[in-house]
Amino acid sequence: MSDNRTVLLIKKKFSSFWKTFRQNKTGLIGLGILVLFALMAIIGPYLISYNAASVEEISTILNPPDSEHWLGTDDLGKDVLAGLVRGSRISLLVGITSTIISMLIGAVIGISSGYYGGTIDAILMRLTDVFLVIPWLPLMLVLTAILGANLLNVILVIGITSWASTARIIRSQTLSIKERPFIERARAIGSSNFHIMFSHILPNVFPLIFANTILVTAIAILSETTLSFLGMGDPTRVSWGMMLHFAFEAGATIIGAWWWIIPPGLAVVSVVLGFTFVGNALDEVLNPRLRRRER
Amino acid sequence: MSILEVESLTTYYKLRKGMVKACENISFSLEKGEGLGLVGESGCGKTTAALSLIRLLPENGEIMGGSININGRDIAGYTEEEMRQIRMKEISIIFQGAMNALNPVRTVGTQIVEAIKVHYNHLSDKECWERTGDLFEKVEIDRERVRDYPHEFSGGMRQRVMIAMALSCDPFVVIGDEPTTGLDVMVQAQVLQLLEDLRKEQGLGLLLISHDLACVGETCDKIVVMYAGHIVEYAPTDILFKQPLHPYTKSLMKAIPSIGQKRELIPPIPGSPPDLINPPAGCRFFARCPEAVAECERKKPVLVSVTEDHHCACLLVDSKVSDTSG
Amino acid sequence: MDDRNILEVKNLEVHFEARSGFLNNLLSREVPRIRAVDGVNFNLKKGEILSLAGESGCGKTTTGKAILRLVEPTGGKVYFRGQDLSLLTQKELREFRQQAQIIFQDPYESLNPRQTVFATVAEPLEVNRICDNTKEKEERVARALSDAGLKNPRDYFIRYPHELSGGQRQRIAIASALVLKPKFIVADEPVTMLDLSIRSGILKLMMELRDNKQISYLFITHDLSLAWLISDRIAVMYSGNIVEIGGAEQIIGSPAHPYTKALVSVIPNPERSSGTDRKLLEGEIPDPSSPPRGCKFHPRCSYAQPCCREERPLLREVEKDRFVSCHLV
Amino acid sequence: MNNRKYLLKKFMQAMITIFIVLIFNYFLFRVMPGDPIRVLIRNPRISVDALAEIRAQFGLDLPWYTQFIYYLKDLLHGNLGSSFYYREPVLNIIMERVPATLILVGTGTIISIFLGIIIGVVVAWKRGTKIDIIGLGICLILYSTPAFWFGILMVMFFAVYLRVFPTGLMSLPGVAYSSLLDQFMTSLRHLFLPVLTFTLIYIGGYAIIMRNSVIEVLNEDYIITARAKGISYIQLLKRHAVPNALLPLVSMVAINLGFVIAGAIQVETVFSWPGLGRLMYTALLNRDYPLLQGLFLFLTTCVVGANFCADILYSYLDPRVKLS
Repeated sequence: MSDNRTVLLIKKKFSSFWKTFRQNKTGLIGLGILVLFALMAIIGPYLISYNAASVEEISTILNPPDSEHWLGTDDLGKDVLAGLVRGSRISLLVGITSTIISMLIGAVIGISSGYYGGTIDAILMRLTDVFLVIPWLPLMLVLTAILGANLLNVILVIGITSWASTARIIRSQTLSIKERPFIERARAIGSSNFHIMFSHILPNVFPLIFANTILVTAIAILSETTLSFLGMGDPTRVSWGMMLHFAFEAGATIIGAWWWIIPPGLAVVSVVLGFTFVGNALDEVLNPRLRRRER
Repeated sequence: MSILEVESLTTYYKLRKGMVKACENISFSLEKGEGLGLVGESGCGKTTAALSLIRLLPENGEIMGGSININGRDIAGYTEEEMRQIRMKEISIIFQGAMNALNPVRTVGTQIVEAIKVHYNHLSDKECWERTGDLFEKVEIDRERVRDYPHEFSGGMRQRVMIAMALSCDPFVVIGDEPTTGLDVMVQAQVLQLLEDLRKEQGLGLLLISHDLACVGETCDKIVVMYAGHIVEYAPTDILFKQPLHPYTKSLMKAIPSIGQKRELIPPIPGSPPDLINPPAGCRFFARCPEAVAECERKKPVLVSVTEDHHCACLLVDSKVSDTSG
Repeated sequence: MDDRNILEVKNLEVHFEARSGFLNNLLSREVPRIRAVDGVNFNLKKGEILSLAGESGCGKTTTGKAILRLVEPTGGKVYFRGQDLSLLTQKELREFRQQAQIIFQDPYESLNPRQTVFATVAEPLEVNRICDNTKEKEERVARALSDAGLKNPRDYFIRYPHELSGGQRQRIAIASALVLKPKFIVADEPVTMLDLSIRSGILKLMMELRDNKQISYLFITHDLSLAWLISDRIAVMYSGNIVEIGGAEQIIGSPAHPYTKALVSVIPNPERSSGTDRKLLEGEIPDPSSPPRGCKFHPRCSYAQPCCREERPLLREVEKDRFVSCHLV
Repeated sequence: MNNRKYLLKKFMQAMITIFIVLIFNYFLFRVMPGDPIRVLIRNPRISVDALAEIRAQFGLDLPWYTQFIYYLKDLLHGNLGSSFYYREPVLNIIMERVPATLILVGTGTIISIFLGIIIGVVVAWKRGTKIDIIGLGICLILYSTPAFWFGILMVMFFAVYLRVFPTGLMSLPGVAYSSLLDQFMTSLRHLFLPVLTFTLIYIGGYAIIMRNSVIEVLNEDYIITARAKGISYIQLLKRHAVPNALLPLVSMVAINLGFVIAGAIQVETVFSWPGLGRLMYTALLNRDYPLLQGLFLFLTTCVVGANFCADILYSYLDPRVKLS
């Protein structure tokens, strides 16, 4: 009976969510883009080979697109399309994992700061302010330079530098939820602080966290790209940013090797746009605040 | 001639699900210096009616038909530009919940001066501020306080500011959209008293929108009772209270605790108001009506005069009327 | 302690320190104290409904919450069935909370929008670890819902608050209080947000619960006519104090305190021709962080005497079970 | 709370932030993997004695708190240490590069905020129409574009393909100018592409914030009150919607300074613009830690200072803040 009820509930929740989300055109476009890139990251690498040209095949270096190499080749004779496909794995991996780290920190700090208030709030918010005002790219660059540029460090660095705005948003949401009578009711029936935070505050900030996660993923992917472009990426795991770094360093700009520059950048823009679309749509569906007033 | 005459006003809201028939066939009239109460529960269309009069409906709201005569001119077909000319000058509105009804980052004085300037552009800045100060005295606020910000006033005081603003360009008709909701009883009584005094002093036509029948009964000369987008009864206050005809009005009356009489809880009206996207074909009160007969489900009642100024929309009353007259 | 009383409140005080941060404390020394509740005394008999009436900011809600220790009192004592509530251990406090519940004003806000009806009503049982058996829990939730006047309670289990009407929501809130089988309920303006036509249903329900389950109520309201309608006794509060307390009919029929007189006179009464015999008070309620000396009501009182400006009046019994705090009565 | 107290509070908060950054900055550069001296010397065959001597010379043999106090003392005297790579005091190097960055970031930010506001208001005004959809779409695309990549595209199109603008640098090295006007025109030509890139990248963000802010304000009750006064739509925007919508933008601009610096680093790198951003990039490549540390501290102080200014501005614009 109670399991049955849970299934019913999930079905009911999802169908009502999907009904509203479906009406959001940009959200659907974003979702489409993301599904496409996800497929590319998951099965793409099995379809296209990615090898440097051997010394004899010098003619395959820096070729513009042709029937064999749809997106041309780079200065080592590697297929740009293949690089793009492999890069999607790294870029998405870094974007998503670092966002998870960032959201965990942001949610814990935001909720506890908002819920407990007082000194805890003061200290946590000072810390948040510090992270908010420290210029974000220099901090990431310096941290990666010191810790060493490898994939794990890049993920960690993006994760621990990007939680501040999330914490702020979640804190203010927590503050407003805390003042609502159902929290007082929960206290009146004898709930513990932990219970209140877990079963009343969290479910109510969750939609915000969720929508924000998607939006932060977009920023995390942009961060990774920028970091890599500036030479602070993992040189052994070539992401889209790293491709652009190599291209820039090899003078692709001056040579006019547009096929090497445009595809990775376009991929970044599309994925970031996809996440932003979906994030905004979720924000509108789950947190109806910007929706126009009807009646 | 009435200063405000509304004739079969109909306003709908467009929603994805369909048209919300928020307000249909609303007709009433208001004389100079008269107070008219528009009463009903939440969602009955009373605010929609008010916003239609001054044409400040939300974007999805549309006046579908009817006429609105102010001083003999029908403004229902006015363009936005024409409406601008008469808002505040001929018809003005006092909103509920005055905190957000005033711009928080400008002094209350500037906000009133702004209104005066639109309609009296021959006045100098100094004269405008003078006038604002006078208005403040009229609503019993210290005239020095024109330079204060909204958050520096208490709820009752802000409502007085709103009244001062509504009177700033000497309109004929003032609409009060729940002007005392959310205020304390004592402050509410003060504000209502003020409105009543101003109405009588200046010969304003006051349209008071409220959910509180008792309040309206105390301050208005005539009352319109609305239910689910329709007028169910329309009569002078004393007649309405002495002899309510519509079953809905009767149950509303009974729900007011009448002090001095026997303490007893009357049974609640069962059910809830109908969905206004697909309203019932017959009487909209049918499902909750204690006196309903089978015919009520199919036949839509129309507002008919029972006596000269007592109107009611109920088949039962209708048949009684036709019985006696026939 | 009189054992006919379920609750005795003696000199209850709640003073808040005006909220300020660490830096503010560093920058300014004086911390303003807001005297929300400033010495409140009353008893509540078993099965009685006592209304606490007054304007917003008079401290009526804070009094209700301080009794349940949802707000910590800064002074005075509250005895519940003879037990001093300020001495309760955490465990005893939990037990107390099962016997004493609260219903809030706004049924749109007092239910967690993301909890189903079942989760809301079952929560008190889970939090207090009252029954672990799923079947029994469902049984109790269903019973509480039907006690709250909802037919076919199981149909409500997986519905969310936004799918229900205002009256239904308030019944859910009542059910979630009833599920613990309380003996005392603080009802904080339970019908204020509801339409007139629904109100009497909720009020009737509360009366029935009093009769069938011997629940005592502290009914907090700003509406004196409502207080008159449903309560046995009424206490009128002004600026943190009770100014008058007595039987409902007497308070409304022959108010003694000038403030009560004024409040009674402004109860809307459509039978009365407009404006006559209304005693409108000038000004507004005093700032609770710096109340006037002497009687707190004296600046607005038309009968004020020199002594009213100096000495704060105490609540005195003027006739049987009728207490007034005014020098002139 | 009165105005002075409010400002004092904000000032204290800014000071605390800077202090935390200082501590952070100090320790950050001391947890570097490996011995900082070895990194510094870059000579694996240096003798133990020589190492100890250098250690003493840099005060690294002292306890950490003494070192920290020395560090603070040096800071107060404007001594940020000296760069490994340039062999010059860090502060001098930074100060030399400030004007170039100021010109780029200053013009870019002012233009992008100005245009962003205008676009945001227009798009919000026409919300729901084609103008809104197209405008918002372009803004979102610009917002999603990495600044450096956009810069590269600009270079490839305007400088390499069309050859109408130089590929980079602030001026041509070793060229004598015939006149002051000539020099000015050359500088302008060099400035054009970087500023254009910078502006376009940030317009999107500002326009989106402004649009959302205006739409939110347009839904407020006081907008209906204003309409009930009979003022025209233009007046409504001018007097109520836009001024109130600008409030959140003030704090956003300050917070966004971090992003602006990020943009400066990328654009300067792509265009070889001799400013702080490019300096940071080269310092990174050379692992020039004292310079990095100095730059980091300098940039952070700038952002904290800007935020403080925004707080002051805000307190004048919104009378409510002093109350809370």
